[in-house]
Amino acid sequence: MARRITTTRRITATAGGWLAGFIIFFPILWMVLTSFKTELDAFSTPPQFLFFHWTTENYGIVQHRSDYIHHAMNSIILALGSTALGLLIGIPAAWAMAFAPTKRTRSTLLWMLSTKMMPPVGVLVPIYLIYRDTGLLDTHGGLIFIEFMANLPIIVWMLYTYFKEIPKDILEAARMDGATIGKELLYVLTPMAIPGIASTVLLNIILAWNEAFWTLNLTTVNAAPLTVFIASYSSPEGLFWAKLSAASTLAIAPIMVLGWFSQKQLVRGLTFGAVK
Amino acid sequence: MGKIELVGVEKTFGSVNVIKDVDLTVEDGEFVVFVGPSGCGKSTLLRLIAGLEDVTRGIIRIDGLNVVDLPPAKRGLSMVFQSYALYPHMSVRSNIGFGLKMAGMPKAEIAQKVEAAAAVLNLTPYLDRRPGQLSGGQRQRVAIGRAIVREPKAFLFDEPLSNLDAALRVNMRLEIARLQNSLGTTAIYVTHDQIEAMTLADKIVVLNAGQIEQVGSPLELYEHPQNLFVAGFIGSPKMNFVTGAAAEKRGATTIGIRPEHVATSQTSGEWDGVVSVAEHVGSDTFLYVTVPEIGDITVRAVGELALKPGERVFLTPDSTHIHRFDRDGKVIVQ
Amino acid sequence: MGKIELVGVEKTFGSVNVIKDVDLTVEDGEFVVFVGPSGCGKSTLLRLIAGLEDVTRGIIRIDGLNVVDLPPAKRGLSMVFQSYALYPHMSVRSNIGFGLKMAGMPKAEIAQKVEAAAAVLNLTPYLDRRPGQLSGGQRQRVAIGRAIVREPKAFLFDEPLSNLDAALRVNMRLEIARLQNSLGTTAIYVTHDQIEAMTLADKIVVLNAGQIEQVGSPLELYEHPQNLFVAGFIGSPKMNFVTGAAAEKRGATTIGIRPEHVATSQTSGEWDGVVSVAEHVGSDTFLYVTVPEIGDITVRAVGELALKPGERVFLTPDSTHIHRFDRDGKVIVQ
Amino acid sequence: MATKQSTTLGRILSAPSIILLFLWMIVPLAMTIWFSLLRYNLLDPGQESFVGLLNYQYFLTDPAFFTALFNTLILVGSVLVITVVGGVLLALLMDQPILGRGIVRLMVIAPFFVMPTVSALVWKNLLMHPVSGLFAWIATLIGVQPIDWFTNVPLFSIILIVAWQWLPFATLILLTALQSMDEEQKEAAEMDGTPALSFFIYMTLPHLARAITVVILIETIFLLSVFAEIFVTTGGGPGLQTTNIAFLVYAQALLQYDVGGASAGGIVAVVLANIVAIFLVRLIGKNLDA
Amino acid sequence: ATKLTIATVNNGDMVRMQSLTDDFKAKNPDIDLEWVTLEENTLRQKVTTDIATKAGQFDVLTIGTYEVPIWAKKGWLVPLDNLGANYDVDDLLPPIRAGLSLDGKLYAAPFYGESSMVMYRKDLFDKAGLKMPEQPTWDFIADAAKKITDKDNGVYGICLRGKAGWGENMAFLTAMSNSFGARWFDEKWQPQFDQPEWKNTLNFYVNLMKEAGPPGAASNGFNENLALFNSGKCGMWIDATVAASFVTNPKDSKVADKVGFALAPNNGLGKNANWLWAWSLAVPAGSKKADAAEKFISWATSKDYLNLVASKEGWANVPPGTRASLYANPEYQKAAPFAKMTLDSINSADPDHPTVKPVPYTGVQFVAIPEFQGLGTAVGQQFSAALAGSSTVDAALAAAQATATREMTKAGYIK
Ligand SMILES: Nc1ncnc2c1ncn2[C@@H]1O[C@H](COP(=O)(O)OP(=O)(O)OP(=O)(O)O)[C@@H](O)[C@H]1O
Ligand SMILES: Nc1ncnc2c1ncn2[C@@H]1O[C@H](COP(=O)(O)OP(=O)(O)OP(=O)(O)O)[C@@H](O)[C@H]1O
Ligand SMILES: [Mg+2]
Ligand SMILES: [Mg+2]
Repeated sequence: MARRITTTRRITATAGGWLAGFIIFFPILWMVLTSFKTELDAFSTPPQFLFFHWTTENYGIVQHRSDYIHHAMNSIILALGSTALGLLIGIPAAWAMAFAPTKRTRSTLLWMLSTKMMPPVGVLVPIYLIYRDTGLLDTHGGLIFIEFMANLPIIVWMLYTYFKEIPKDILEAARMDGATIGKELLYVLTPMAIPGIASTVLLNIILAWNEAFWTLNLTTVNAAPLTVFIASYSSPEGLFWAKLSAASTLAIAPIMVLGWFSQKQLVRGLTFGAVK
Repeated sequence: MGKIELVGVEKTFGSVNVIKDVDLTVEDGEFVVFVGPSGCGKSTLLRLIAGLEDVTRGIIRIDGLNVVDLPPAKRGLSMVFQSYALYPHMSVRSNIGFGLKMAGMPKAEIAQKVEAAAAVLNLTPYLDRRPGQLSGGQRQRVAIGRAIVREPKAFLFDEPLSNLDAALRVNMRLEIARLQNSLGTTAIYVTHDQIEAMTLADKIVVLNAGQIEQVGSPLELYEHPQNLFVAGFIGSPKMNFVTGAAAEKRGATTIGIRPEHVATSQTSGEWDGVVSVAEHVGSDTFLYVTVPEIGDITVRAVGELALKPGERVFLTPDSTHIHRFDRDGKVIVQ
Repeated sequence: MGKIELVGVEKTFGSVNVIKDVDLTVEDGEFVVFVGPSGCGKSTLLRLIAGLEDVTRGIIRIDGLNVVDLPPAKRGLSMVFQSYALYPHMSVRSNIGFGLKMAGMPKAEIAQKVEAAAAVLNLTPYLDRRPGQLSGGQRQRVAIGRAIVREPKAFLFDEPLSNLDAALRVNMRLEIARLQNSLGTTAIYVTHDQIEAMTLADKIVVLNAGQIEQVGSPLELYEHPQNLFVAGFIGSPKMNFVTGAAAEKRGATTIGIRPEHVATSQTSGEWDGVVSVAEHVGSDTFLYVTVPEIGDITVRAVGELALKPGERVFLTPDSTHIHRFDRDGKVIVQ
Repeated sequence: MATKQSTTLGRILSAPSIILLFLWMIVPLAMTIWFSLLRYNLLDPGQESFVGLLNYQYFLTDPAFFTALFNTLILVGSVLVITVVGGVLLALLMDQPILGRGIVRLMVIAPFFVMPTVSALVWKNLLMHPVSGLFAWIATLIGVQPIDWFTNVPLFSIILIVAWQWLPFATLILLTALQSMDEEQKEAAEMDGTPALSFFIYMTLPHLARAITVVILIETIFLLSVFAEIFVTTGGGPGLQTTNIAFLVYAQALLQYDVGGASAGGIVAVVLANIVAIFLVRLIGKNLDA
Repeated sequence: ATKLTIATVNNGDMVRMQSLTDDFKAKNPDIDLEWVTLEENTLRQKVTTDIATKAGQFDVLTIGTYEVPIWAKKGWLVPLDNLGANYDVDDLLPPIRAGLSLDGKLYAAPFYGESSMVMYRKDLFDKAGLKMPEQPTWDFIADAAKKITDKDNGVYGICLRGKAGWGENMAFLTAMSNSFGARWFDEKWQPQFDQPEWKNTLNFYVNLMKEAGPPGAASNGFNENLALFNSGKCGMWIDATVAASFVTNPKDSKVADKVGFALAPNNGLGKNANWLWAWSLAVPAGSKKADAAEKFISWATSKDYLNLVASKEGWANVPPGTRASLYANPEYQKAAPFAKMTLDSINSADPDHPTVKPVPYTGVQFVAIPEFQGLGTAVGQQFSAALAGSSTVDAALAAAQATATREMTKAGYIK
C-alpha cells in the first residue's frame, strides 16, 4: 500500500480529520473558553467565541473558595492507591488465568465482569452501613478499597488478555532456569508486561479519577477527591457556569494531561485483547 | 553424569493419548535425536522429561533417580526452545546468568561463568545488548549459552534451528555438534529436519503417533529401516515403494528402493518409464519417472544428465539395496 | 500473453536506493526466479512489477504497454504472498472467487471457475472451510487457487513456500512447477532457497544490493558463474574459495571449486588435510577438511565413506571444474 | 505448563481476587436481598418489619418500571449503535493520511477524560440550551427554529451526551484494530481490484468484528448504570421519558430513602443486567475466544 | 482544639460565610472549622444518609424548612437552647421561626430565609403600557405575559420553573396550587389531583407557558431561568426572593436597572402563590461537640454576623429573610430595593396553614413528610411532561393521582 498518496486525498483527509476532531473536542474547548469569561458573557447570545473580556477571576474565585490542591491530592492518592492494590491482587490472578487456565477460567472472567453490572445506588445502604461500622467512611483506605473492588474485574481482564500475548515459552524457560513462581512473576512476567501493565494502570487511573458515586457518598472532607470539588460548583442557586467551567477545567486537567502524554499506552491497553 | 531412562511413560491430554508406553534409555554423553512427523509427540516427550508437563503414567529416571514428581528446576536439565524464549527485557549477560542467579550463586562467580560461556559462543561483544538487537543466529547462541552455563546433566533442544535461514542453520548445526562433543553432556534434540537428525545424532529415535518406531544410529536407520514408516521417513528424497508384481517377484508385499540406488540408462533396464519432471540442482539431477504398472519413481542421477521431461528412460534398482517388507509393513530379513 | 519488460527501473525509499537501474525481460510463458541475499531487493522488485509500489524511475512494460501508472488491479497480474494473505473470514470458495466477484463476473460463472481451480488443486473437499481450518499446504494451495482463477498474464510469487515444512515444500514445489507448465503462464518467483530456484526456474535472476549480478538458466549459473558473488551464492554446499599460492598457480586471484568436484584419497592428492567434521547423511557424506595454508574445504563424498574426524585425507580438485576469478571478482574466461 | 504444581499455584494466586470479588458481590448482595424483604425506610429507623415480596410487587407494578426498562434498553442500544457506527467511521477517517494526526487523535480522545457530571452540565447549559445554548444560536443563524432538546427529544439528548463520552473509547479500539490489519491482505485485495466500498464491507468489517464485540461488552457494562447524566439534565423527565432503571432505583434510594424498595429495585436490576449479560455472551462469546 | 465538620450548601451566602470565619476563629480560638460544601441535592443525600444511619460525620448541618420538622420529630436534632444571651430569638421572623420549631422549641437557626415573588421588567411593562400592581392576580399576570411576549426578538412574557423535581417545578406548582385553592391531600391523606382545583392550576400553568413561555421550559430550573432573565429574555419571573440580589447586580445581569418586584400572584382566595424556605443550621443529636456547634450557629445567625457582612461586603450582600431588625434598618432598605417585598412575601406565608382547605400536613411548597421527596419528584415528572406537551394535563393529573395513591398506600398513610 505504499503507493503514492495523492495530494487531494491528503487534503480531504486532513480537512475531514480536523473537522471531526474539532467537533468532538468542541464541548471541552467551549468549556475551557467559558472558564475565562465573566458569568454574564458565559450565557450571552450571540455566543462570544474569542473576542470577549478574558478574565482569570473564575480561577481566582475557585482557588479561593475551595482547596483544589487538597482535593487533587486525594484524587491522586485514590487513583494510585486503588490501582496499586488492583495490580497487587490482579497480576497473580491474571497470571493464573493466562498460564494455568482451568475449564472454569473463562466463566470466572465473565463472572468477574458481571459483578460490575449492579447499579451502585442499589447497594449504597449496605455498603454505607458496613463502612460506618468499620470506621471507613471518609478515609482514604475505605475509598481506595471500594474503587479497587469496582475496577478489579477490569484490571484482571486487561492483564489477562495482555499476558496471553506473552509467549509461554519464556516463562517455561525461566522455570527451567530454576525460578520459582514468585521470581518468575517478578523477574520475567512483570517486566515483560510493562506496556500492558502501564496501560492497565492508566485506564484504572482514569476510571478511579472520574468515578463520582462512591466518592461523593462515602467521603466528607479528609478523603474527598475532585468529584466532590466539582459538586460544590454546580449550584442550584446562582450563576455558576463560568466558575463551574473553571472548576471542571481544573478537575480534568491532570487526567487529561496524563492521558494525552500516554495515549499510545492507553490505546494499547484499551483494546482488551480485541486486537491481535 | 546424565543418564536418562524412560519406563512405560504415557501422557494423555484430556482423553487423547499422546504418548503411548514409551521405554527409552539415553546414555550419559549421548546425543539423541527425536524425529517424526508433525504432531507425533516429540515436543511432548521432551517436555515430559523437562518436567514442563506431568506424566500420566510411567517413570522417568535421571541418573537413577525417579524425577516424575520433581519440578523442572530440580531436575538439573537445560532446555533450548524453538522460539529461543530469551528474556526480552534483559541484556544478553543477564539472560545467560539468570539461571545461576536463581540458584543463588554469588555475583562474581556468575559474571565469570557468563564470560566463559560467551567466549565459547563468540558472544562477548554482545553481552550488553538486548535480544531484540541481535540477529537470529546470535539469539540462538544466547539460548544455548543460557543452557550450557548451568552445567546441566543434559541439554534438551526443541527444534532449535527451525527459525533460522538455511545458511545459518548449517553453521549452527556444526556449532552445536562441536559444543556437545567438547562438553560431553547428554543431549536430547527434537527436529523434523532429516539432515539435522542424520548429522547430529549418535542415536535417532523415530516417533510416530506417540510410539517409538525404531531406535538406532543414523546409518542403521538409513540402511536397515525396520518398517515401512521408518524407511519412508529417513532419507531424502524419500524411498520409492513398489507393490504388486515387482515386489512379489522378490517375495515381499512391498519393496523399497532409495532414489540414489536406482541406475538409469537410455537403452535398457528393468523398468521402462517416461520422465515427468527433471530437476537439475547442479550437483545432482532428480528425475521423476512415471513407470507403467509401477508408479512414479524418483531417481537421483548425476548432475550433468541431460534428460528432458517426456523422454524415455530405463531404470534398474540396485539389488543389494532393495528393502523388502511384509504385509504388516515389517522388514523381511533375509 | 505475458511478456514483462523492465527498463532502467529504480526505486528509492526516502534516500535509500533499493533498486538500482534494473533492466530485465521476462518472456511470455517463462518461469523466472529472483534470488539473492536477504534485503537485496527481491520483494521490492516484485512489488514494483505488481504495482504495489511506485517506481521512482524507469519503465515497466507488460505486453508492450507501459504500466507504471496503472493500479495493481489493472495490470492483469496475480500475486501469491509469503503469508498467503487469505481472507480469514471467508470460505475457501469465496477466497478463490473474490477477485472474480470484484471484477463483476456473474455468479454462475464464478462458481464454475472456482470449482475448476479447486479441482486442479485438490481443494474440492475444503471449499466450504475457512482458511483457519486448513493446514499450511492447503492454505498455500488456496492462495495459488486465488491467483490462477483470474487467468492473469503472469503470476508473481513472493517466497510462497517459506512458511511450509520441508516435506510439504518439496510437494508444493512440484505442484507449482506442474501447474505453471500446464497453464503456460509467465511466472516470476522470489525465493532464497537454492533448490527451489534451481528446480523451478527457466531463468534465474541473481540480485545483490538492488542490482542484477547475473541472469541465466540454472545450469548456466551453476556452471558458469560470472563473478564471485554468483559463484558463492549458487550451489549447496557453497563453493570453496581458495586464494594465495594455489590460485596464483592457476593464474587467478581466487579459484573456486565446488564440494562435489573435489576427489578424496587416503594415499595421495594435491592438498593434504585433516577431517574436522564428517556428516553422514546416508546418501552422501560431507567432509569438512582443514588444509594448512589453504583453509577449510568442504567435500561431498560418497555415502558409505568411513572417514572419522581427525583422520588425514588427501584432496584433489577436478581441474575441469575449477572457476578462476580476477582481482575484481570477475570470472576469467579461458 | 500444565503440571499439577502450576495448576495448584494458579488456584492459590487467583484466590485473593476471586474471594474478594465474591465477598464484594455476596455481602452487599445478601444484605440487599434481606433489605428487599423488609419495610425499611431510612428515615424511619427501628420500624423495619418483614413484608415478604411486597417491595418487589411495588417495584415491578410501578407504572414507571416498564418505561424505565424500555428506556434503559433504548439508551444502551442507541449509544452502542452510535458509538460503534461512529467509531468505525472515525477510525477509518483517522487511518487516513491526516497531517497532524497526533493532535487530531488527542482531540478525539479528550471526551473520555471528562467526568460524566461535567459533560452533562456542559452539554445541557452551554450547548443544548434552546435559548442561550450554542446550538440554538447556530439554528437561528441558519434560520431554523432551535431544537428544544430536553423537551422534545429528551432521551435522544441524553443518548447524544452519553454517546459523545463513549465515542472516543470505541474509536480508539477500532482504530487500533484497523491498524493491525495484515498489510499483505490489503495488498491481496488491491491485486484483486477491490473498490473501496467492497473492501470496507468484505475486509474491514469482518476484521473489526472482534474489536466491535469488545466495545459492545465493555460499554454495555457501563451503560447499564448511566445515571449522572440523567440526574443532572432532566431528572428523569419530562414524564418518564428519560427515567432508566438506575435512575428509578436512585429515586427509591436517595429521594424516598426507601431502602426496601431500592433493594428490590437493585436486585431486579442485577437480574436484568445478567439477562443482558447472558444474551451478550451468547451473542459474542465465541468472538472473544478466537 | 475542637474540630467542627460543617455540611453546607454551595449557595452564595454560605460561601461568603466561609470566607468570613476568621472573625469566629478570633473569638473562639479553640474551635477549628472544616467545610463540606456541596450542591444542594448531593448535600441533602449525604446529610440524610448520615443522620439516618447515625454515622455522625457532621457536627453542623445545613438543612431546610422541609427537613427540620420531620427530623425534629424523630429526635435527630438537638434543640437549640444555648444560643447565648444576646441572640434575640424573638427577632426572627415569625413564619420562619414557626417553620423551624416543634412544640415551641427551635431546632434549627435560620441562616437566610426566602419566599417567592414576581420579578418583572419595568421597561417592557412601560412599553406595553402596563402597570404592575403590588398584589397582582393570576389573570393579570397571564394577560401581561401575553402582551409583552415578542418571540421574534427572543423575549418571552414569563419564565417559570419546569424541570422535574420536588424542589424544582413542584416547589413552584405547589405554591401556585395553594393560591388556586388546591391541596395535595385531604384530611385522610387522600391525594387530591382528581379535584378541579388542581386541574385549574395545571391548565392555567401549561397554557400560560405555551403562549408566553420560553422554549425548553420543561427543563428549566432556577438557574436556567436566572440566566434567561439576566440576559433579558424574560418579561416576568416568579421565583425565590434571593434571586432579587442577582438580577439587580450589574455584574451578572444585563437588566439590573430595569427590574421591578411584586408579591406572588393570587386568585382572590386568600392565599398567595408564594413559598417559604430557610436554609438553617442545626446540630445532629448525639454530636459530642454540641456546645461548640451551637456556638458556631449562634455566631453565624446572629445580628453581629449581619453587621459583619455589611461592613465587609456591603448591606446588599447581607443574608436576608431571617431577622425583623434587618428590615427595620434604613441602611439595608436603601441598599436593597427588594427588601420590603421580600419581607412582605415571607410574612404572607403560613407554613402551618398553607392551603385554603384544611390539610393534615405542614409546609407551603412541600408536604413535610419523608415520602415527599420521592413522591414530589414522581409527580413533578408527570407535570413536566404536560408542560413539554408529551402528555395532556388530564393524563398527567391522572398519573399523579395514581402514583400518589400508590405511594401513600405503601407508606401506610392510607389504611
Ligand atoms: N496442551 C495440550 N493439550 C492438548 N493436546 C495437546 C497439548 N499439547 C500437545 N497436544 C497434542 O499432542 C500431540 C503431540 O503434540 P507435540 O507438540 O508433542 O507434537 P510434535 O511432535 O512436537 O509436533 P511438531 O513437529 O509439529 O512440533 C498433538 O496432536 C497435539 O495436538
Ligand atoms: N517500505 C519501505 N521503506 C523503506 N525501506 C524499505 C521498504 N521496503 C523495503 N525496504 C528496504 O529495501 C531493501 C530491500 O527490501 P526487500 O524487502 O525487497 O528485500 P528482499 O530481497 O525481499 O529481502 P528478504 O529476502 O529478506 O525478503 C531492504 O533494505 C529494506 O529494508
Ligand atoms: Mg513440537
Ligand atoms: Mg522479501
